Amino acid sequence: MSESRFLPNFEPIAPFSRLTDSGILDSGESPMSDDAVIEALRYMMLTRVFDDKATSMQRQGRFGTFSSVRGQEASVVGAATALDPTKDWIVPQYREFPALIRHGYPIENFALYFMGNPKGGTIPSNVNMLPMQISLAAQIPQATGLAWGLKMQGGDGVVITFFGDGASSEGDFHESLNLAGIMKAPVIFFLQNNGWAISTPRENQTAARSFAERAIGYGVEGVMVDGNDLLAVHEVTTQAVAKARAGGGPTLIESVTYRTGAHNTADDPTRYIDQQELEKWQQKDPVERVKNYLRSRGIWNENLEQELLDSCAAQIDAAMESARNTPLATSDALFNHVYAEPPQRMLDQKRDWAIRNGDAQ
Amino acid sequence: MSESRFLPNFEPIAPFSRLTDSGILDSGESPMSDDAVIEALRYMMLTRVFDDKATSMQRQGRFGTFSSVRGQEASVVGAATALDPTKDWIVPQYREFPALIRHGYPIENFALYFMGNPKGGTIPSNVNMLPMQISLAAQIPQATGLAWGLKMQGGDGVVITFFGDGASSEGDFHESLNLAGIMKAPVIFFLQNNGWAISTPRENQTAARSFAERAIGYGVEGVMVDGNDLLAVHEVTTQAVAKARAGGGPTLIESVTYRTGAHNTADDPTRYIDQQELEKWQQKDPVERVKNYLRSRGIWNENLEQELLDSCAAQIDAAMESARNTPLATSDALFNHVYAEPPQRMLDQKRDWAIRNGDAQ
Amino acid sequence: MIEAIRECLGQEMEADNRVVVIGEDVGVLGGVFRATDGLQARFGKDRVVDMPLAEGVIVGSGIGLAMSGLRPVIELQFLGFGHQAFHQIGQQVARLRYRSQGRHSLPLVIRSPFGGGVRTPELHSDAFEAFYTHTPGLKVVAPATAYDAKGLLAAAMESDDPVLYLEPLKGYRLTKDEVPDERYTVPLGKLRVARAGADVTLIAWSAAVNVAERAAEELSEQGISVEVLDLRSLNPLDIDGVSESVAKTGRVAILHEAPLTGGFGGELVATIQQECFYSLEAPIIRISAPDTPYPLGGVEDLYIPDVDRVVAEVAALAKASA
Amino acid sequence: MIEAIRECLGQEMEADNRVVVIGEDVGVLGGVFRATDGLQARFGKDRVVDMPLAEGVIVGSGIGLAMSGLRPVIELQFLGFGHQAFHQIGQQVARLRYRSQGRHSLPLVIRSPFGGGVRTPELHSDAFEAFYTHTPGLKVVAPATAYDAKGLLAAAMESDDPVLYLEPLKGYRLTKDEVPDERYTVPLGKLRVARAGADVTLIAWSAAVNVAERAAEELSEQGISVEVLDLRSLNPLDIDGVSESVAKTGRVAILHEAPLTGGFGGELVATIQQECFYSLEAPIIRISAPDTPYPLGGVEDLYIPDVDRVVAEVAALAKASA
Ligand SMILES: Cc1ncc(C[n+]2csc(CCOP(=O)(O)OP(=O)(O)O)c2C)c(N)n1
Ligand SMILES: Cc1ncc(C[n+]2csc(CCOP(=O)(O)OP(=O)(O)O)c2C)c(N)n1
Ligand SMILES: [Mg+2]
Ligand SMILES: [Mg+2]
Repeated sequence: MSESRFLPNFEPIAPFSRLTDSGILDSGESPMSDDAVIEALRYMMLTRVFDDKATSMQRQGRFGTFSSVRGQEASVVGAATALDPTKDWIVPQYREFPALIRHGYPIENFALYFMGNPKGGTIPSNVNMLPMQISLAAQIPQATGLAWGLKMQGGDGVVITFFGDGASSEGDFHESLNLAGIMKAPVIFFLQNNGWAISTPRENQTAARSFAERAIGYGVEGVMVDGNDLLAVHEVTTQAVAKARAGGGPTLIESVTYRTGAHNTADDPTRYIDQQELEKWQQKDPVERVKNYLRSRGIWNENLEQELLDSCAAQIDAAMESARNTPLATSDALFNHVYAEPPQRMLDQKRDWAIRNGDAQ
Repeated sequence: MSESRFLPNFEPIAPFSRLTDSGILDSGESPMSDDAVIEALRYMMLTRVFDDKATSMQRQGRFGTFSSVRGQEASVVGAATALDPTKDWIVPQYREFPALIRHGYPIENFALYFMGNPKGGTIPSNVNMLPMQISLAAQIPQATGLAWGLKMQGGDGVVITFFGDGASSEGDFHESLNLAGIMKAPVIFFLQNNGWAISTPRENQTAARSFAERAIGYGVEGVMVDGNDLLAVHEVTTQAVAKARAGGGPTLIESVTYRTGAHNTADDPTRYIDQQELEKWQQKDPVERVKNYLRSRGIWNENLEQELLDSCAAQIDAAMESARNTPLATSDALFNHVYAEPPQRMLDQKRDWAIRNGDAQ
Repeated sequence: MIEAIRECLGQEMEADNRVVVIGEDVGVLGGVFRATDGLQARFGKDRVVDMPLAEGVIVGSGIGLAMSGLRPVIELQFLGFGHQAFHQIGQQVARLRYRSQGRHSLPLVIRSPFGGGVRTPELHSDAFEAFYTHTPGLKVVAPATAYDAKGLLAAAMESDDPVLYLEPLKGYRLTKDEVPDERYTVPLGKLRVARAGADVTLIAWSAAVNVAERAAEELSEQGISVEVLDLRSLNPLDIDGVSESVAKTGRVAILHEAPLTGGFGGELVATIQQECFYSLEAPIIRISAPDTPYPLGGVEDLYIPDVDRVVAEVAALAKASA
Repeated sequence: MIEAIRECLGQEMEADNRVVVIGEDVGVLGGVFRATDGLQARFGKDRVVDMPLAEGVIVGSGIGLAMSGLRPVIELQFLGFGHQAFHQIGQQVARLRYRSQGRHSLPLVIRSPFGGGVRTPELHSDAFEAFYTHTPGLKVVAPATAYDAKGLLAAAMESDDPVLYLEPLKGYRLTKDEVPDERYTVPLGKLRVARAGADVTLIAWSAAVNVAERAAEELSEQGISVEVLDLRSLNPLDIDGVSESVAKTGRVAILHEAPLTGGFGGELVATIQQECFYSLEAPIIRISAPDTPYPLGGVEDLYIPDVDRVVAEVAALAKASA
């Protein structure tokens, strides 16, 4: 009687890490140069400055509902810095501010989008990204097709798509990983397991031991990484990018991190969050960890920190100012860009709307 | 530098089997009594008789487009005979004729359904099944909810849902296995991997080594079984049913079999099928294998075979005859059973339709 | 209005332990709008269930729960995410009774907020009701008042047919009419005359009813008497109630938030001109969003018809010569 | 007609190597109706791709293919399975251009057979066009003749907007009009006067056009002159073309296979009574399926409007007094 039908009872995998909680590198070589780490840290700090600014503006009614990156900065930046913006593509969810900015999306547009101005959606023609995605997981099939198409045309561009632990429960996740496995599409499925989907904890999202293990079911490589460890995330993603570029196909990366802020500015996490768990994760703050690493390398000091902070603040203030000074959209913003060749009925409506609202036609 | 991020490179699992291709039982004990095997074989033979009859009627224009079970009889019957029709439920796809019949769905209704008569859809009130499903995989969430609901109400009923290798690529598969894992729902996901989804071979359906391995990603138990081995399918399903009944949660069973006929009566498999592969599988005919097993037990002979064949033919003929004699539906068949409390507009239409078609109101 | 919905859910769950509530964030959080606040504490984790994030299986498993003998109430966090479950709603929920020839009734309610005006993120605000009114087998209700919200939800939960119950996002906190404490039902398929009038019939549902009422108030100052009909239920549709009003006024305006083309307004026009052709003194007008996607929040006030626009268009209609 | 579609695909793929065809069974088998027969042999497995069985990712990855610079043509095996991809079609395909503020055009065609009359299994025959006409950003065409099938498909593939291209299941083999060998386009948004007439305007699209023409023929024997309009394109809609005919006849019947409530007929009635109110001599009638799910094949002939029914209803309309 054969027992081969049973799946092996293997040990759960553990997240790959390079830095200890206090920022000490293991015995291996660093996957990032010091300059690269400082550049990445600046993106992480920039994100904090932006998040704080946007949150306070939102409280004053000057910004829309908005999801901060707090707690996940190493995860997003570690992944983004593995990409080549001139040929790689980002297909985002909505919680990846620094990845988009590094890829070339203007901070001002990001701000305008959340201020509710359609102009914010504008993606400059040299920036390789799809719009932020609100319909959870709907971006994953698109990323897969994009990667497959790039490969089909002989390019060596790679696509990364971001999504959450919550989004991974949608059918789109499954259909996409399956297709990517078949086509060996150069796509990286970057799953940010931040412990929550609004109020739903990871344990209620799936009975799987890890999300990375799902890769097996698609003939795809799966990896689990400590998402609060910039170096580890960067290393793992860099390897996945290199593999994809070389024709080795897709990778599912589970980045284990934690959302230490609210889901968004409309959310009240005190209703559901476990305070002890939160504090545990606050101890693992990804920004502090990188600073500690740089300290251990002897290249971090208060001056440098202040300098970076000031420059981040100046950059954010300028972008926010410019967004605030952007005129409110007029009625043509409802109609422009809906079609390449618009139906007459819509053009008639555009004219009526302009007349009614006293807008220039 | 930790390497724990990598998933173990375990050997692919192999289908569990009990009988050799020529029907010899391995050294263990048989999971089915001889009587049970004969009863199961009769369902398998009944299916062949029905399939042949329906196919020839279809050619004469007296039957609609219809998918035969040919090649998969052991798979379907081995699973079905593990169920208790008084409390377990079947949530079918469309290729499980003997499972539905054993569960109590009248052959006549099955025939009427494929003759296009709405009466065929009627499920007798004591038969625990949902309608056959045409929208692939859409039944899987329903089976999951049904099982979860039975458990929630303290019952010990178990649900089995059938679906194909093709259907398993749909998002509904993923969402359902994930939910079932979380809720520990007493549901058996019976995936018939028959090598094809119409013309699409299993290799183009997924890069996964096996479908059973997908179970890992949901914290669900996965099993692979030789779908042409009645005893093995029955044994594995019986175990899964017992586990589910005892509160042990869901199982994904991949039954590895082969569709030795056309996809349906409208299909021409010669356009795509590999003749050698087909012949290889024809050698493994599940019906012959059971007969050989019974021969090896010394309880099969031509008389018994003829007796069973005759009784199957009589049963099918009677059901077909009765279906043929069922009056064609009149226009009220469009309107009945759409709502428990129909909107007036639809009732007005019903009246208009009856008048126009000269039907009794 | 949100309190009326919550109260109704609580009363129905109290009265019938077959009622279960499932959806994203409906448990501990009590729903992103707090419609289910406190229910999990009261009725337990089995009856108020936080589901994984997958609308298809939320609806599809709801069908299964109903088959097992329960009476599920499903919350779709926003109607825009009904698209992810469209195959389950449109082809499974709506047809199970017919497909099983009456064996399986489907007592299932899908609750979902919809409509704009509160600056939600993209895809959260679309008024997608027309997709569901073109889906035989499914009933669709859309209350505008807190009173009706409670009574229609009770009726929907009592029904053995599946009901899509649409809640006006904008009305959740704004709408604050009197709601009796005790349990009561408002029948599916009967409209409400929100305001009586003689010159023009103005038809609306959900959040648009409030816009219609305010417009009617302004129009009355211009000497135009507007009868505002709150449909309440889109399927079944109260055709008699509409015809009665149109017979009186002879002029009709339909107001909805969804884009013009293919909106439910077209169905109403077609039905009214069929039933009341000889009463009509002017073309029926539709006041709606344009044929464009729902925009970002900063321009949504230009997209959704507002009081000014309704006043202007209805005033013109009142003056149009026969 | 199926040959015209196949020929068009071949010619376009020949002319532009960015065109790729993806779908279930489109490769080796050449599609369940053979629309893509021979294309994989001619253009290779990279350009004619058998996809895994998952409509959501078929459409969703099509968006991605277009972003990579290709021009995908997606086959949905039957329009009923567009429900599985509804979130991708309705919210992603239709809105990408708008959401990216023009950065990403989406030259993508979704081809799909729809409609009944050939006794397919359940859920294969529904005429679901109305869902897609209520989806701004998406164009919808539905040819009735082989000539138009070829020309409209070429135009759809040339367009930088996403187009849902609906093929009449019933017309695949039955429709056999003359088709030129060379490449040509038929513009999106222009109707075709299938038959000129003076008394009644009868509007149809796709397979219903043939029913309309046969009814018109019979009606002419009764002395009623019917103008049959084949819309060809539902969005953009040729409102001028419709108005022109209605101005002449004053009486309008709309014929469609879908259920009455919420069908595209309602939109047409609303538009026509707005544009042509003072020309109308009788209520516009809609001839459609009832408000019930598409039934099993044995009774589909009772469900879909047939020539007899159209003749009877149009004759009554022609006689209705003003
Ligand atoms: C298809 C869909 N369903 C529901 C929602 C509502 N919603 C917005 S964010 C969210 C939780 C997302 O969780 P996750 O994917 O883990 O991302 P995170 O917010 O944690 O980054 C939900 C349910 C949505 N936007 N899209
Ligand atoms: C959602 C959906 N998509 C497409 C189809 C068309 N279709 C019918 S059967 C079939 C293949 C099914 O393959 P599989 O699930 O392996 O079952 P099998 O026929 O092999 O038993 C397809 C594509 C369908 N019925 N439903
Ligand atoms: Mg999350
Ligand atoms: Mg199969």
